Amino acid sequence: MSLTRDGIAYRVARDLPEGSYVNLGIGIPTLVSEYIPPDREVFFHSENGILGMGGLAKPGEEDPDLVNAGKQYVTLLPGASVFDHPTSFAMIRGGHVTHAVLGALEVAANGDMANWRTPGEKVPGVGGAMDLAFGVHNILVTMMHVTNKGKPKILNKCTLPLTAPRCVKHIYTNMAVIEVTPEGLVLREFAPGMDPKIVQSHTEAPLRVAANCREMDIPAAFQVVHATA
Amino acid sequence: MSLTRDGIAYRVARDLPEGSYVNLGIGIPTLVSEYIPPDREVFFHSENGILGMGGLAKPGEEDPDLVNAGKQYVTLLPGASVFDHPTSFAMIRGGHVTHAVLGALEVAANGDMANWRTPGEKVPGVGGAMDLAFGVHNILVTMMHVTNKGKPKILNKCTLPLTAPRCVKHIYTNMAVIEVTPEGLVLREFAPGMDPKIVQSHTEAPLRVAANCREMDIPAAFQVVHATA
Amino acid sequence: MVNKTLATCREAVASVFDGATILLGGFGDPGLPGQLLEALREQGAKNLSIVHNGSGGGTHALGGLIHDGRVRKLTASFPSHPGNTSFQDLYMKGQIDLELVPQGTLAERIRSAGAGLGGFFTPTAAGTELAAGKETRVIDGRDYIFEKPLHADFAFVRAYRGDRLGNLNYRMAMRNFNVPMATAAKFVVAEIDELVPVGAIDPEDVHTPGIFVDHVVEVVRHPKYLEITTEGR
Amino acid sequence: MVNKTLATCREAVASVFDGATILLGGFGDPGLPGQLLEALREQGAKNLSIVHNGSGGGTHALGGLIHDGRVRKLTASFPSHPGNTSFQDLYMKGQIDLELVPQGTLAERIRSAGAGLGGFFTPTAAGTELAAGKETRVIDGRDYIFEKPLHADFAFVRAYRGDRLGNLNYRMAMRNFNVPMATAAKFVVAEIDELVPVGAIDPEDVHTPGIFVDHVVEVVRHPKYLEITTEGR
Repeated sequence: MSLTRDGIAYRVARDLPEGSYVNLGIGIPTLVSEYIPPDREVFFHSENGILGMGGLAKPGEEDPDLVNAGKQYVTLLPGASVFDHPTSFAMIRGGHVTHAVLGALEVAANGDMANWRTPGEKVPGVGGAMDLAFGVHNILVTMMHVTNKGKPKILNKCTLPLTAPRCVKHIYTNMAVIEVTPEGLVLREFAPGMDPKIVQSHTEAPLRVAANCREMDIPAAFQVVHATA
Repeated sequence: MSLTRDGIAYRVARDLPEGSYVNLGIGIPTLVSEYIPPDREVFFHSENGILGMGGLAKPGEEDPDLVNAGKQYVTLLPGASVFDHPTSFAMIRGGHVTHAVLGALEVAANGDMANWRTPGEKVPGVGGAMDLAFGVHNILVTMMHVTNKGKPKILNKCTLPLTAPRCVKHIYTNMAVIEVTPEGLVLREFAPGMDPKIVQSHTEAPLRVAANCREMDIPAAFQVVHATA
Repeated sequence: MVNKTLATCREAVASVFDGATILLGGFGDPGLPGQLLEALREQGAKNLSIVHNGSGGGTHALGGLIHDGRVRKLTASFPSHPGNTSFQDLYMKGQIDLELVPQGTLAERIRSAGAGLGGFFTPTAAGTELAAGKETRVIDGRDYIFEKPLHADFAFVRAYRGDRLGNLNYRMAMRNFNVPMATAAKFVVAEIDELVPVGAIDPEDVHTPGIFVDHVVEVVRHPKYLEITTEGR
Repeated sequence: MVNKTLATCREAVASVFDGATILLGGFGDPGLPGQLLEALREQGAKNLSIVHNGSGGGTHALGGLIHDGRVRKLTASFPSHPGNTSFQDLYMKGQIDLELVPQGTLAERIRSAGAGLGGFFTPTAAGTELAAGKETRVIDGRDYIFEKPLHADFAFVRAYRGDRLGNLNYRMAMRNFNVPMATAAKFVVAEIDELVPVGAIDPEDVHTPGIFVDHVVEVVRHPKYLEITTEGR
C-alpha cells in the first residue's frame, strides 16, 4: 500500500503546528489546507500578497481581485490581511513564514532541493520557489517517492539545477516520512503495509531508520495499492 | 531694507510650482506653507509619514496621532495620505519629493550645504536632513544672509561638516535670491532698497549678477530696516 | 488645479517610444492594467522591454503584445505559462530575450529603484544557476548575492479607486507588483475602476500616494479580464 | 486557538534581558509605546541598546529609562532633543554610546533586517562625516555607501487597534517606525488602544499582519502621552 496524493497532504497537515504561517506550493501542497484539523489555527500565506487565505471560492462567488499564487480564485478567513509583493516576500525571505510545503523533482541526502527546472521544459520559470527555499526555515517537501518511470527522487546528489542548497527539513511521500538531519536522512514513518527495506529500495540515498520508526497512522481512504511496491 | 523671516518664506512660496511635492524644514521653511497662493495646489510632505499636510491644528482640535516632523500637531488636507517611514523616505531618496525648503548654517559657491552640526552643540542630530539633501532634486535654502555677528554664510567653501555636497539649487535670504549654477552663484533678485554691491559685500563667495537681476517684488509688510545694511 | 486624469487609455500610452522599458503591474488578473495594454498594442511602439511577473497567455493584453512581436525582452519570474504561448514560440526561436528573476528579488529590485537605493544583497538564489555572474558576499556568515535596482521609463498599473491627484486604492490582492512599480518609473499611469473626488479615499486607505503617479484613467472593467485563468505560479 | 493577547505590559516586557537590543517605535508621541516603556523601566533590565528616532525628553518613557542609567547605547537620527536631557548629560560624561544614523537610513536598515536582506547601498551621507569608515561604491555614476540590516532582540510598537492574532491597524501618523520595527525583532510586542475581535479589522486595513507580532497588550491611553511636545526633528 502507499498513500494517495491527498494522503500525503493529510499526513503533512497533521504536522503543521497551531499558529504556524504556511505557504503552499502548487500540486499536492495545495491539498494540505483541506486537512488541517478543525480545532487548529494555521495561517496560509500566498506570495501575491495574502495571509489568512481560506479555501477556493465557490463557482459564482469568485472575487475578481482575489486569486492565490496559482491564479485560482480564493477566499479569506476572518483575520486575513492583504499587502504588496515587497511585504509578501519580506515575510518569506525574512523568515516570518514558518513553513513552506513544496513539491520537488529531487531532494538530496543533505537537504538540497531541485524543483524549478523541469527536464525538457521549453521556458524556465522560477516564481517564488527560490525565495521560499532560501527564506523559510521549515521546508517540507511533498512528492511521489519515485518518478513515473520508477526512479528514485531522493538522491545522494541532485542532478537538476538546485532551487536552494540544504533547505529541506522533512520529506513526505506516498511511501514515507523522512527527516533531513545533519547526519543524513532518517526514516520516521512508512506507509501502511510497507517496511523500511521497501522504502530504502526506492530511495537512492541511504536512510537511517529512526529508533521509533513506525507505520503511518492514516485513514484507509488515503491508501492505495502501490504499483511499484 | 531687508526681508523679515516671513518675507523670505513668502518669496520662496511664490517659486513653488503648481503640483510640486514639498518638504519643509523647521524654522523659516515652516512658514512657507502660509504663503502659497490660494489658487495653487502644492503638496506638503512630512518625514514621519504624511503627504498633503495642512496647517497647524487649532488649540483643542489636535489629533494626538497626527504630528509633523517638528512634533507639532497638524491637520490634513483632502487628498492627503499617511504611510510608514520606509515609504516616506522612499519618496525623499527616490526623488519623488520635488522640493525641499531647508534652513542652512552655510552654503558654498558650488552648492555644498552645512546644516546638521551646529558649532558648540552638545549632542549631534541629523534627522532627515541628509536624506533630503541627497534625495530631493530642488533644494531651496532659506536663511538670514549673515550670522548674528554679521559674518557671511554664503562662502567659498563650507567650514562646518557637510550635510551633502553640491545639493543646493537656490538660496533665499533676507537680502537676495541667489541661484547656484555650474559656473557659480548668480544673483537673481535683491531686497527692496538694496543693490547687487551691498549683497556682494555680505557674501564671501563671488556673485555674478544675472542680466535680468531685479529688485524683489514683495509687500511692504515683509520688509524691515536691515540692521547691518 | 492639479488634474492627473486622462480620458482614454490611448492618451495614456501615447508617449511610449520604441525601445522603452515598461513595468507592468498585476499578478494574474488582479491588478493587471489590461486596457492600457490593449491601447499600447494599438499604439505601435516596438522593441519594448517589459517587466512583469509572467509572460501572459492567449492573444490579448501582454500575450497579444508579445504575439505581435513588439517585445524584445521580458524580465519575469514565471514566464513558463502552461500550454503553448506566443512567448514560448518566440523564445524557442531566439526572437525574445528573457531575464529570469526570482519573484521576491524582482519585487525588491523594483522597490529599490523607487526608493532611490543603489541595490541590495539577498540570500535568494545564492549558489544556484540564477546567481551565475553575480557578485556574492558573505554577511554575518550567510551567502548573499548583489542585486541592482530596476528602473523603467514607464509603469502601467491597475488600481480600484483613484482621484485627480493620483492617489490610488487597491482592492484585495490587487496591490502585488503595482505598489512598488508605481514608484520606479519616470512616467506612471494607473488604470482605475472608479475616479472618485479628492478626499473620498481616506488618508489611511491610500496605498499609492499621488506623488508617485502621473496619470489616472478610469475604465469600464471588461469581462474578458475577469475570466478564470489557469496560469501557474 | 491562537491568542497573542497579554493582560499587562509587565508580562509583555518580562523576558527582556540585560544587554538586549530593543527597537522602539514611534515618532514624537504618535506610535510611541509609552506604557510598555514604563513597564520596562520597572522591570529592571540594564545595559540596553535602544533603537529609536530620538532620545526622549523629560523623565518618563525613554527619557526615564535613560535617566535611570539603563541604556548603554542609543541608535538614533535625532538624539539632540532641545534643552537639557538625561541623554545629553550621560553623553557628555561618556556614559552612553551614540550611533547617529540618518533617519531614512535608519528606517531602511530596520526594514532590511525584517525583509531578510543583507544590506543595501544608499546615496544618503556619501562623502560626509557620517560615511566615515563605511564601504563606498559608485553605481551608475553616483556615490553610494553600504548599510547593514539592523536586527534586534525585541521590538516594542504602538498601534491603534489589534486582534488576538496580532494584526495591527494604525491611525494617522502612527505607522512611522512601527511598521518596519515590527518585522525586525525576534520578539515583537504591540501596545494597542483597543483589542478587537478577529475580523473586525478589514483585511485591507491591516498595516502590520499578525505574522510579525508575538503579543498585543491593550492599554488605556494615558493623558501624559498626549502632551504637546516641543521636540525638534
